[in-house]
Amino acid sequence: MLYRENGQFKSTYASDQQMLPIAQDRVFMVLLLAFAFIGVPLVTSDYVFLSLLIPFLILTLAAIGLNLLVGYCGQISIGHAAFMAVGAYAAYNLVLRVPQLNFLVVLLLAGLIAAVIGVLFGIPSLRIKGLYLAVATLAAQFFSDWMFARVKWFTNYAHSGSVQTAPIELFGWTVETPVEKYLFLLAVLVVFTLVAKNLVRGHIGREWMAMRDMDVAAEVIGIRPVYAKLTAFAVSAFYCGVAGALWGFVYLGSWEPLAFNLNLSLNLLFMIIIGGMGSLLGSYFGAAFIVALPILLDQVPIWLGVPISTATSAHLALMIFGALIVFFLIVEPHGLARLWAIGKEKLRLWPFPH
Amino acid sequence: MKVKSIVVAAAVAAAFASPAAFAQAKEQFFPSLVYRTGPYAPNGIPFANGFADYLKLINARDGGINGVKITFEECETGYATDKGVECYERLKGKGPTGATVFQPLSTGITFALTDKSFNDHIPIITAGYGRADSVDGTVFAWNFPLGGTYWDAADMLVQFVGKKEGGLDKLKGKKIALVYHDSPYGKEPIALLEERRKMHGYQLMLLPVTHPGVEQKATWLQIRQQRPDYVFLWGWGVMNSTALKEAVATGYPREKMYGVWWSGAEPDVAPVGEGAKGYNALVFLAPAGQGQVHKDIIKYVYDKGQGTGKKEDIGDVLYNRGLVSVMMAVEGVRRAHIKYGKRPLKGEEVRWGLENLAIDEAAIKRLGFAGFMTPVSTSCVNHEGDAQARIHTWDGKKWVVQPGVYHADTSILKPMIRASAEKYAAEKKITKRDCAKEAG
Amino acid sequence: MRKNWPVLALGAALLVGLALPLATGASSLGFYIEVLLGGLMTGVLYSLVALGFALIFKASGVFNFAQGAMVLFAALAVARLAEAVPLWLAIVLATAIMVALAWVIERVVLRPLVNQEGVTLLMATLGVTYFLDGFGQTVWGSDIYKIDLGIAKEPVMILEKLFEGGILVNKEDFLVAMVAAGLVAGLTLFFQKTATGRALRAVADDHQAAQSVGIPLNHIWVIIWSVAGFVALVAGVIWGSQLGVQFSLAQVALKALPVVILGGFTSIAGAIVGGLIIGVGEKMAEVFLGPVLVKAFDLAGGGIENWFAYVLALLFLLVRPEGLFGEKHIDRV
Amino acid sequence: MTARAHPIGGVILAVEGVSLAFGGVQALREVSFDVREHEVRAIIGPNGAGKSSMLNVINGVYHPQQGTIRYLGREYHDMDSHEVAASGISRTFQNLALFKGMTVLDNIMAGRNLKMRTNLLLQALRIGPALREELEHREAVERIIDFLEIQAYRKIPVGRLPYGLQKRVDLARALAMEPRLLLLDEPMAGMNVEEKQDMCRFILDVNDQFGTTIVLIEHDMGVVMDISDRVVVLDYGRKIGDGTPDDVRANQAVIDAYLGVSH
Repeated sequence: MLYRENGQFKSTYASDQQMLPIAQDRVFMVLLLAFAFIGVPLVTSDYVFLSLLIPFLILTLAAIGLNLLVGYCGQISIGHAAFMAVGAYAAYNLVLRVPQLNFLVVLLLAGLIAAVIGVLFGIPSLRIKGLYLAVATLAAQFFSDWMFARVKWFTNYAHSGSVQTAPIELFGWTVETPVEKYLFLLAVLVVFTLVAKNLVRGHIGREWMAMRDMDVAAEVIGIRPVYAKLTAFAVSAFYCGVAGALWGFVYLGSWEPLAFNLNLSLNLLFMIIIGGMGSLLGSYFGAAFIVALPILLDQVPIWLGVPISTATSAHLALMIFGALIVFFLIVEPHGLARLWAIGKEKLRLWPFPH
Repeated sequence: MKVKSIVVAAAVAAAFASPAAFAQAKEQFFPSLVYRTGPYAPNGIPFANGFADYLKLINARDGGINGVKITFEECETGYATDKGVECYERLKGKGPTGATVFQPLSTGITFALTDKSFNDHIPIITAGYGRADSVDGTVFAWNFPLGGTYWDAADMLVQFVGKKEGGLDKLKGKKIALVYHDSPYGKEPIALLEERRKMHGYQLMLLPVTHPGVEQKATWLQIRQQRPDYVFLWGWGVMNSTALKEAVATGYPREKMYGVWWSGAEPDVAPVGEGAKGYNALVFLAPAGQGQVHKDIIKYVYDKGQGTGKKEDIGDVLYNRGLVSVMMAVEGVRRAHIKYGKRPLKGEEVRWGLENLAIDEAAIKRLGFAGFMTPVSTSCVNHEGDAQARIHTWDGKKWVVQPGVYHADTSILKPMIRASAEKYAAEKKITKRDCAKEAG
Repeated sequence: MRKNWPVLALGAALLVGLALPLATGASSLGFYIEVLLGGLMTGVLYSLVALGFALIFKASGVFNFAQGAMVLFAALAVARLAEAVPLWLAIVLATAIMVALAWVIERVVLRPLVNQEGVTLLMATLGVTYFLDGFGQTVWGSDIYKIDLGIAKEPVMILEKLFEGGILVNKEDFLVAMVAAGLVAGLTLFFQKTATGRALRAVADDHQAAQSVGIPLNHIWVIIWSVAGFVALVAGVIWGSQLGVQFSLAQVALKALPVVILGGFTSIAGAIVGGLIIGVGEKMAEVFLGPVLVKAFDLAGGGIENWFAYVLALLFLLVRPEGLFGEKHIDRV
Repeated sequence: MTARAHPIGGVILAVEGVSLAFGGVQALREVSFDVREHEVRAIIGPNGAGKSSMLNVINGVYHPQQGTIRYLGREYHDMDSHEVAASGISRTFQNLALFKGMTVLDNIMAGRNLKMRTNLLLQALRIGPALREELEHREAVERIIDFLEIQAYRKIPVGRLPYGLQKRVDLARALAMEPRLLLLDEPMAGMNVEEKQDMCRFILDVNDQFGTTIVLIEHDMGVVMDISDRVVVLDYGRKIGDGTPDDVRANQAVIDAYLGVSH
């Protein structure tokens, strides 16, 4: 009986267009944020921060980026780790060569550089679509793998091809401990989620979705495919570029081009399939799922007292991933986010089932 | 009902995090980063088996290290850096005193962990791999490339071919090709080879091979065209056997091929069999074969049904390397017991042991490693010990160790290590240790 | 005709690129032919995997990402079974396993997804890929295994009189080429001469029409996936005998994607020709263009063959999206 | 019909000698006709006559091999459909082409895209002009929603609506563009009598209230004869008749075409 929208009438369009029109949702969101910013740091161990929460936050950001392109604009990409790589190396070189820059500026610039590259590789989307575009994005993937391994300037002539970064500094604050990293990333993610939400509920978002749902009709009502697709590529690559820079600086600290290989691209894709395409919330669910599943698979047998070998659990993880992807595509193409929505719907009717 | 769920929740929380729950146990925890899956599984499996078997042996035969029981847990990295980092974070807090020492068996993961060691104060042993510049203990306070780095290896190979030619000066105008795994691992030796090239005037061909290394046709066509006098092979996993197969297919003489010590194990040559005959590789610390320690392992571990792998694989090159790697870690703990007492130690305390290792011939014999190990002694400044290696040759069926021991030329390596370590310290903003002060 | 000029320009550029090493004297003719042969041999392997892709795409419109995983799975099955039984029996048994696998995939994955968009199906096969990778390694193990076809690997030198240094060839390579040719001939006969083959082609041309004249679609799909499974088996055995059977096999199979793009998704001839073009193209690029690039840009080594195929495919997509032999597709409103 | 609020004016669209072929199939052969301001112009013809192709040529989805289109006195060649849209032509589709994953409201709002101009950055932050613009257009869209009587379905994804309502949303989206020329491709196909009557009313209201010029394709002869001012008849890609409903009804070629007399 608690979760009801009865009696909450909207008298203006502005209030009707709020992000969370139902009052209970707003309260829930405030509580959730308070918990994330204050509660979590109080109760969580370093391990959970470093192995679960930090990668979760960064990958969510990247998944949102990919979701904007695939889930909202309908352009498939299986090479988005390439844009993360561009962001990471751009940030590395900016910090190295222009050390006086504030890290937030570095992040934005890294994102912008990734956006430019994203537009470049998005150009084929104007002529080709669907499966063909998948191959074009693969080209981006393999080309970036190669470029960052080969062109010495990008890695500052490091003899091993691996680059290191110092802990980031913001206005005199050194983001070093797991809690600090977590809080910083959480703040970044909240801001970027808000921005993404604004974009998808604004007119650019409608243009993207129109391209996705019916591209011919979209063009007929005046949407320029060039603009819609390339902005989607740009924004998507921007998000992934920022995520890549964070992945390098905050999570890895030192990395090589292999850190952004095809596997990462595929994982991002799985996140949005499992989480829910065309849903920001789904990006969260998907990232959480993909980060947590292999770890859980390692741990659960130990808790249950039936330790299985690491090899078996790794193979099992592959099989479960594979099976789940097929499962979700068949049973619930909108992923975990849709299941969540159904749950909420049920809650709205509870305790009366009809 | 409610009580039960609280208990479960507590158990879950404990499994995730808190080392405090086990604080009373007299145990030393050894994390084990392994790769038993993925493209490099064939190499990762024997190493991991050796690693685990030795720890089991210490418990079964000696009742632990000076009475402190060993516990260990494996974590699968798949040779991927991000998984490696996750494993590190997962395992670093386990056991009553946290992780003793990490041995990732991946140069890429080593690079990432090096970064974290400065905060976490847990040593990293990279016996025969990792960062070449981490020999310098004043900057790389937690890294221990015990027994040899890639710069050592490359230096030894150059010396070896120099000797074959009848003097290093005879290398002038010769052509050496480096066929390498395109990763930090494969790229490490380049700096040294370049340095030596400037000294001796040979030509250096760099031929990277992309992960995982099954595509080498073009590489070997280039070798066929350029006909280098020597090929140095810096591969890992399937890349090695593929290289040998392509060498066979392009008719490049195997006798002129020299592998680093990670390119000279059974899985590397076995798929090629007879075709690999004549191929040489460095062998450091542990060649193939069985000695006293293997007998003990069979007696105390395998005969009791506790073996990790298959009995017939005991004594493979990589198995033995796993044994030696973890043995040095165990000896580090044993050494540290002298200073801190016979109790579970923290990583920080283990470091002291690793910095004061003195594994001499007598100790090697006592430990059952006679013939599989050369003496290693370390200090605060030198985290490597003495690097030496031999060459072994595949005769079509087994590895045959050649006479002659090679040492890296420290007069060349030292300045390089210093320069590289300084650069790292500057990039990461690290304050160097003062070893003289710490000793006093 | 006017729309053909970009294709012609691209073709001409490639031909000029092919001729340059000889024209500039960067290579002797003998070596050039060796590179060419090397490229063709690699190309044959690509073609074999691409063939599986094209078959499935033609019949069911599915872009089967899992073809590489199927190659690995089949090769693992043969290698492990051959430890216990003679090789021929292992191949027969593995074929049966692949047919069973095809049946399961059709039942569990494809049938529920019928009439979905191509992209959805692609992602489903990605799922199948992961599943097969894990399943294959669980069932068969993750070590390196050998498939020994019993052919000497030592190369032979031929035509030494004609060219300086002679040309090095490998008997096994020739066998591979023969097997590939045989397979293609067999498939062509199968499609042209048998009732099932004709039904398959009918399905490929128009699903609904085929269904309306009583061709059971599900049945056909099982057959086509079985055939693709068999092609994967052949590719797996050949690759496995050359590279050793292990996990990385699945990854090389990704190269088949640019091949089908180049050749056209629905064309068997395209898969073959595309494979050869990509094989030759990337080897030529690596051997001749690589060193030039390295020198010009001070790169840390070549390795351009890693992306060459994809970038070539991408360029090709831009000038001729339907591929060399594919059918043109028109959007209807 | 009573006196019109917007009397029929001069020619705003002139199709001259348009031919279109797909591979070997000739969809249109040298078709010419014109459309006057404020009129309701129908295109009729048997199946496969080339009616939809004609609309697709007018709004730039297809580019004809021959002939010209002159709109508001300007000739256009190879114009893409989004440019045509920007010049004030909108349309609905025979087989619904709604954005299925979006709500009714968003579908119609998407029709306003040409009029929304704030840049990406402002939209991302949703401040000032971006927010104002969003509300302004929401009001305009609400007027259309009221006009077409679909208030109850605003927040429902269009995919879940019954067919007749989807057709209405399609019209709403086209109207949201405030077009000068509206192309309707079989707006009443598949509807029952009641729905057809509603749709007829809406079409006439649009023409009457906003003065929008309408070109429509329709199969239902009764409807065509009732609501259109002039009719073009196509058969096998050729124009076989053109004139007022009464003229066309009397045209022998048209009668033959509809009765299936062989050529």
